[in-house]
Amino acid sequence: MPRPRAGQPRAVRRHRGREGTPVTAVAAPPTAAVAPPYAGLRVVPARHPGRWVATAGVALLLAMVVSSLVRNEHWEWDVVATYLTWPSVLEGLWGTLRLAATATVIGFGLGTVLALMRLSRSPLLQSVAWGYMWVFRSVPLILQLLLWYNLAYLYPELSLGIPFGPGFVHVETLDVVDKFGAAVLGLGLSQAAYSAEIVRAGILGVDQGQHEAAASLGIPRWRQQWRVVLPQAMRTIVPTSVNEIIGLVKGTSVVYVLAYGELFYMVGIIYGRNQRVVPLLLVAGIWYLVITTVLTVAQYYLERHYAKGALRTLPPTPRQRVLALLRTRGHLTRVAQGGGRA
Amino acid sequence: MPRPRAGQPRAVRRHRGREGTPVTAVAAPPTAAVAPPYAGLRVVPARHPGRWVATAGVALLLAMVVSSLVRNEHWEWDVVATYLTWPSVLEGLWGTLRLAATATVIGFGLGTVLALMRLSRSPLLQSVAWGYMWVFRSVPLILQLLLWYNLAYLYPELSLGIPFGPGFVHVETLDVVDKFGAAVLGLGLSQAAYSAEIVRAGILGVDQGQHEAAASLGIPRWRQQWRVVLPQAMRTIVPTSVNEIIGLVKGTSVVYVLAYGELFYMVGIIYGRNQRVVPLLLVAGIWYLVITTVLTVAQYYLERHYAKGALRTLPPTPRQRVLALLRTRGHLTRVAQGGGRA
Amino acid sequence: MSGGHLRLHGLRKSYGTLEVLHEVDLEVRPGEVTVILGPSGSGKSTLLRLVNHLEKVDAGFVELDGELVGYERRTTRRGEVLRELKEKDVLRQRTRIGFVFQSFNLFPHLTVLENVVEAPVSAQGRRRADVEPEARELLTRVGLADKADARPRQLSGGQQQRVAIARALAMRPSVLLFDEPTSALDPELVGEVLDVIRDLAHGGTTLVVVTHEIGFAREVADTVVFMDAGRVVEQGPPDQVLSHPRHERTQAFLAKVL
Amino acid sequence: MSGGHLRLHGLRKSYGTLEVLHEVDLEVRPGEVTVILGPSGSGKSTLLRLVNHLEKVDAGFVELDGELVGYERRTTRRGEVLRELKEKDVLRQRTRIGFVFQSFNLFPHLTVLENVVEAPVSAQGRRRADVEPEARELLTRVGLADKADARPRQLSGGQQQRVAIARALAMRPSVLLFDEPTSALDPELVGEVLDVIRDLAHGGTTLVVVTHEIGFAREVADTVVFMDAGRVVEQGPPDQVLSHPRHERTQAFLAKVL
Amino acid sequence: AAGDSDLQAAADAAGLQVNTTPEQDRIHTAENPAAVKLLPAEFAAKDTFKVAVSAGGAPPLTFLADDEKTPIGNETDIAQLVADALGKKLELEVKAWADWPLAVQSGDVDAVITNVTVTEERKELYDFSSYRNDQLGWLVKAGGDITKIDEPKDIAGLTVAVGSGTNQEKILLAWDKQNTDAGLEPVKVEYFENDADTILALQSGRIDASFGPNASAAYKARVSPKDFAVVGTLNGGWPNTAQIAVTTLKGNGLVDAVTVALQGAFDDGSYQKVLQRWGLEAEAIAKPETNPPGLPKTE
Ligand SMILES: Nc1ncnc2c1ncn2[C@@H]1O[C@H](COP(=O)(O)OP(=O)(O)OP(=O)(O)O)[C@@H](O)[C@H]1O
Ligand SMILES: Nc1ncnc2c1ncn2[C@@H]1O[C@H](COP(=O)(O)OP(=O)(O)OP(=O)(O)O)[C@@H](O)[C@H]1O
Ligand SMILES: [Mg+2]
Ligand SMILES: [Mg+2]
Repeated sequence: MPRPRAGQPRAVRRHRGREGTPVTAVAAPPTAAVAPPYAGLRVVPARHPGRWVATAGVALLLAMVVSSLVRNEHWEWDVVATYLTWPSVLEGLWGTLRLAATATVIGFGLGTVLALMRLSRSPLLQSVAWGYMWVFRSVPLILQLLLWYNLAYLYPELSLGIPFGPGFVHVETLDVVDKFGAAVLGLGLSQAAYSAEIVRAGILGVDQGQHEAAASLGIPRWRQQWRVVLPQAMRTIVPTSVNEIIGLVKGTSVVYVLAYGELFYMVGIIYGRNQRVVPLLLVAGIWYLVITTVLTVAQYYLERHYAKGALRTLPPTPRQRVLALLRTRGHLTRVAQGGGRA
Repeated sequence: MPRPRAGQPRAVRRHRGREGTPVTAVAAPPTAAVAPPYAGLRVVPARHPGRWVATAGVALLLAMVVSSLVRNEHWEWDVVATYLTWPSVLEGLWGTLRLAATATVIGFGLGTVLALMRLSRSPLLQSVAWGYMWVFRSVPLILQLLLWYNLAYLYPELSLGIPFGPGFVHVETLDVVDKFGAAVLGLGLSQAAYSAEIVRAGILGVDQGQHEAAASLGIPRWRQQWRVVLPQAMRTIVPTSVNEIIGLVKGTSVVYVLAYGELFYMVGIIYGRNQRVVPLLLVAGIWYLVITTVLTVAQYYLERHYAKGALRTLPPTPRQRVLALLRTRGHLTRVAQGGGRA
Repeated sequence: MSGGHLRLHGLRKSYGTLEVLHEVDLEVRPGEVTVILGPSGSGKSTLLRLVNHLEKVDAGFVELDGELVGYERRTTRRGEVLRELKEKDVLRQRTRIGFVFQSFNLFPHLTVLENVVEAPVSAQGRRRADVEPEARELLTRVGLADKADARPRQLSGGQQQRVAIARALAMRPSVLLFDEPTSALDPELVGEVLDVIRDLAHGGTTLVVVTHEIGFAREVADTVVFMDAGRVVEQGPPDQVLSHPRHERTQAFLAKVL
Repeated sequence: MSGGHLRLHGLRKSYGTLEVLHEVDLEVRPGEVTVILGPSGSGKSTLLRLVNHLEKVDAGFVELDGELVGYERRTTRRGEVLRELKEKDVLRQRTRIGFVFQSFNLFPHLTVLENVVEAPVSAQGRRRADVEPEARELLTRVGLADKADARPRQLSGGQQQRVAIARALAMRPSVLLFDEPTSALDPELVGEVLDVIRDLAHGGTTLVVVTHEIGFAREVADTVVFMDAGRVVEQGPPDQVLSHPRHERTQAFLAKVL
Repeated sequence: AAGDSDLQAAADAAGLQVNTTPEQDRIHTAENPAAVKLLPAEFAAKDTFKVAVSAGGAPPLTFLADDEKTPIGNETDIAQLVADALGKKLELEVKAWADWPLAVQSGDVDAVITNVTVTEERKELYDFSSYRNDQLGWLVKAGGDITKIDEPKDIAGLTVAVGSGTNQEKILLAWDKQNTDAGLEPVKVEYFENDADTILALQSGRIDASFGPNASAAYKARVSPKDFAVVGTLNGGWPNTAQIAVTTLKGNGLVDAVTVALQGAFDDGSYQKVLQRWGLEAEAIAKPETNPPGLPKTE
């Protein structure tokens, strides 16, 4: 961005960039020869009267919602306040986070592997991945969780040995999978099936020319995926993954069937006791809102990171926008200048 | 594809195409001048001994799983068989399908609009869409369902009129939202928030040059999205959407809080009565498997449709592969031929 | 489709700290052919993108037939101002300016014919039935009649470039901006495509062509503009600029031509 | 990096019902420069893609230094056969064949330097510390030293093309396939890039160049191949093919050159 | 209804008269003018009496008949008696357990009759008319090591499932506290939402015992004697007595009418017949009460 040089008084004007960013620029003084008739006019942004009306409407609606939230006593905000930081709620929150984080890691780790398997040349790997996705996207999570947790019901004893032959090592099934283990297994394994599709979709979106270029350079296959394809696919993988992670955070609530102490379960126990259903669900909602917010912010920066290269010029960050706005607020005169010859 | 001309006996040989498709081709008889030393050799596909071992391993594992499924009496396959087509199970299935289909339509309809709003130039539309996604991705579905269904608890009467002023039309809330209505609203509205991210991710994946080309031709903005951007985005939108739809089909089970008769609820009622938990969950699982299968097949053809243009050459369909295999099975001699001059 | 009158006033454009264009002034009269020459990276493509308002200028203005591109003059209570146009109006202005990208940017999911037909139908509101025969005719002129139903990725480089040209022509714009329209063409086709372009010029369309074909410049151009490092170094009739360049930089550039 | 010996035997390729290449035979001796000329759509790019095994042939073989590309001869119990190579081995073969795409296909998310460094490091297993100075040196030779940290989309067309060339050169392949390596370059740069290519030729690398620059063909080529409609119509030393073409089609093509 | 013939047969074998068909042929009582007179105007005007029952319940208290629609069980039969006495048509509404509080508070239903125990905490929101003792039972796997659970020390070190927020939970925790105070091994408490999940956990050995309403425990033990056994019972109010009651919205005036209505059914013997029908004679109380003492508040 050109800056005014000292000693050369130049008019400063502002253009709004594509994304609404003010750009300060300096124009040379117009020479008599070509000075156009509109040199010297102020540049003002486009008018959108409809937008103002709509904004007012939205603001009004928002005010109504907020007022009804605050004024309607059925929300019982005092109860919400009491339970928001209730020890067992916090404990449940921790349970949720721990579960969601572990399941995310397992899900996306295994999911990426499955996606690459489905896109591989080997019919075997393809079919295994396909079969996995087919089964794990179909089986209700609750069935899976119950099965993992109650494996002992079906198979009281696990044995390692020759298939269909004698077993060598025998383990009591009950000792293998505990509550957290069953929950993580169930969530992680089914998440992997969904994540695999997300990763695969991202890879499909990458231009064929990129695969060809990588192949023509003789880059080994895993490295092609890792270094060339996946980073470009991330642009579409990130938003949908955050979707999935948010879904997973909330999805942990199905582990109530295992009586695992996550947020929703805790809240359920409390309202089961005191019948304050709505305020306690609000407590859960508020915590989910906090988690979603954190994830959304992370998503914003991740998306930005992976947009490098896909966009000619990156849009400014919110921080940059605010700074730019503050900077230009000082200049009251923004005058249009057709330039002369340099 | 060149075909043997009558009267000119030519050797037929087979190459495996990229995707493992046999391609039959005819080579001209080699002229003495350049006949390479390997002309006349049979072409055989690459050997992958590791693959055979792995395939055998997978097959064995599969056999073990199947055998354990069949032999372990705890699965109670007879009970499964009885309830698979039990009238109320079928009714529940229909409830699930109806709910999932309606919620999908609402979800993706609204979601696409939200995605376009977030990508629009208007800060208002952007913020509204962002706010919507933020809230609806955070609020637990069960809270939403309970609120919709029990709107009367919070607002015994709905009135249409001047905000903060007098109302004109008053409706008894209890009459407005029934069970199906509450379920569809809850599922559809929260699905919209997730779908919006999926659509947006798809659009992000489209090359910037495409947006520029459409803009430079002066194509109106909605038409740019509709005709140029979205069809290309579909390539990544389809797989993740099918993910979401499958999730939604299974997710309908949260409407148990409304005691709405969908598949999972019905199954729960039955095992609540007769205590056959595992076989009844299997019944649900089998139906979900059927739905997933149908969706997966639909996905395959949709993906193929949207791959047109993104790929230089489309891979053959499974049907084409089988046909090609049958066709070439007749030719026993596949001989390599370096060609001579034509 | 009579030619537009294009005037650029003091255009400046920077990317970060890199100033790509410094104060470019240029006038292209209706029906004239202006050829822009210059070394790689001198800002030729950027200049065309600014004319089309695909990129916002940092300073300066583009005027088409006396109308500002991207702004309008308005008298408000506080005196005369320049108001930025809404996107809708900018899009309307662009239908009068055709643009052939250096990288083609064809729509890969549409067939060749659909690529050509899309803009006239959706941006200019013409009837598909009217546009289609015209589009086929254009494709025939660039030698692609048999590829009407192929998709861009199934075409060779030269074929893609010709589709891009046909797509821009189908809009019947009053100003056409070509960014290296013959880079992927063989000499035979260069001749044919230049014929099409020449026809356009005679039809009165105003042309701005960025090219490295000195021969073309010599033959077709009314004005040759030589750019270097974001500045217009020299401009004038081809005879003068190409045969008797006054500026050192131009001389050096032309000396290297094979 | 001594030159590879490339032989093509009876290559055929069809897309659906469209036969793009009919029986192409060609021999390129080590260290020679072969220029392929031909009208747009005649199959030049397809031919290069087949050599690189990016596309499978329908019939025929490509031989590099006596080794089949994509196949190996094996003696089995049932006699000698040609076995298709595993992908891994094909990738290994490709590291000896450099390819510059007509559409560049740079990696947009990597910087210019990373684009150049990637393959030597990951495909040839060379150390990054060794490759980087070499890559910078190459970038300097194509005039892009100051763009090492830019990303491809921030470059002009000509700059992108030069990065693509540098990327292929960094592999030190024994055969280099260029698909219109100078299409986006101005005459000045064409000269410079051709110098680089000429240096390569003198260094012994075998070159196959698809181009529309007749001047370049005349100056640098050992053999000129003229293709039309999927066939090699004429081939020989430049003098013969360019100045005294025997085939009618060649004569017509060359007559149109500006 | 063929699919449930197993259940029917097992119940028959156990000597229980269980009818799981939608045609319930419920026990009726006559209209009670005294009760009708007590009805607040708002309710007097209506023809129906709308009662919520829980869908996730277990036999024999509330569950759904073979058509998976008609709610049946002891609680629905009690609801029938109350409706009859009030001279209204009974309308049953199946609700999820989590949903019933909102259903009462929003006025969607007039009453909830689904094994709701009177607690002091609930009394802040609802009125109660009691009709049954809260009898609790200890269900274990048949043929196991545990043969009796009568006092706190019997459960030391066991893993026990209990419904969250129930008064069973409170008792269990109190017993556990006694144990730990006495230096015994603590109990491992598992909360399950769903009766069926508990069953599975019991069968797979995840838990040693399930502590819940004796009615369903006894029913299970009688239906599948080779799987389950009840090894002890106690009153749900331990150390006091707790009662199960018809739940109505606090202060809407319905409670007195309901109590009088129940009294009528107690007097004419229809109440006892209902309990007999589901094998719950042991849980009968002497007379219904309005807002009897509830389980004390915790915390
Ligand atoms: N988005 C961007 N960010 C940073 N630099 C950019 C960007 N776009 C273009 N540039 C730089 O601006 C300069 C001019 O680019 P431009 O594309 O206008 O060149 P050109 O004259 O068209 O060159 P060519 O003949 O090679 O196409 C180049 O140095 C390029 O690297
Ligand atoms: N995937 C494909 N499907 C169908 N046709 C194809 C495909 N790829 C290429 N073709 C056709 O094959 C022919 C040869 O293409 P090729 O790219 O080899 O031409 P070329 O000689 O490189 O031309 P140019 O000089 O224009 O780059 C063209 O007619 C093209 O339309
Ligand atoms: Mg350019
Ligand atoms: Mg080509």
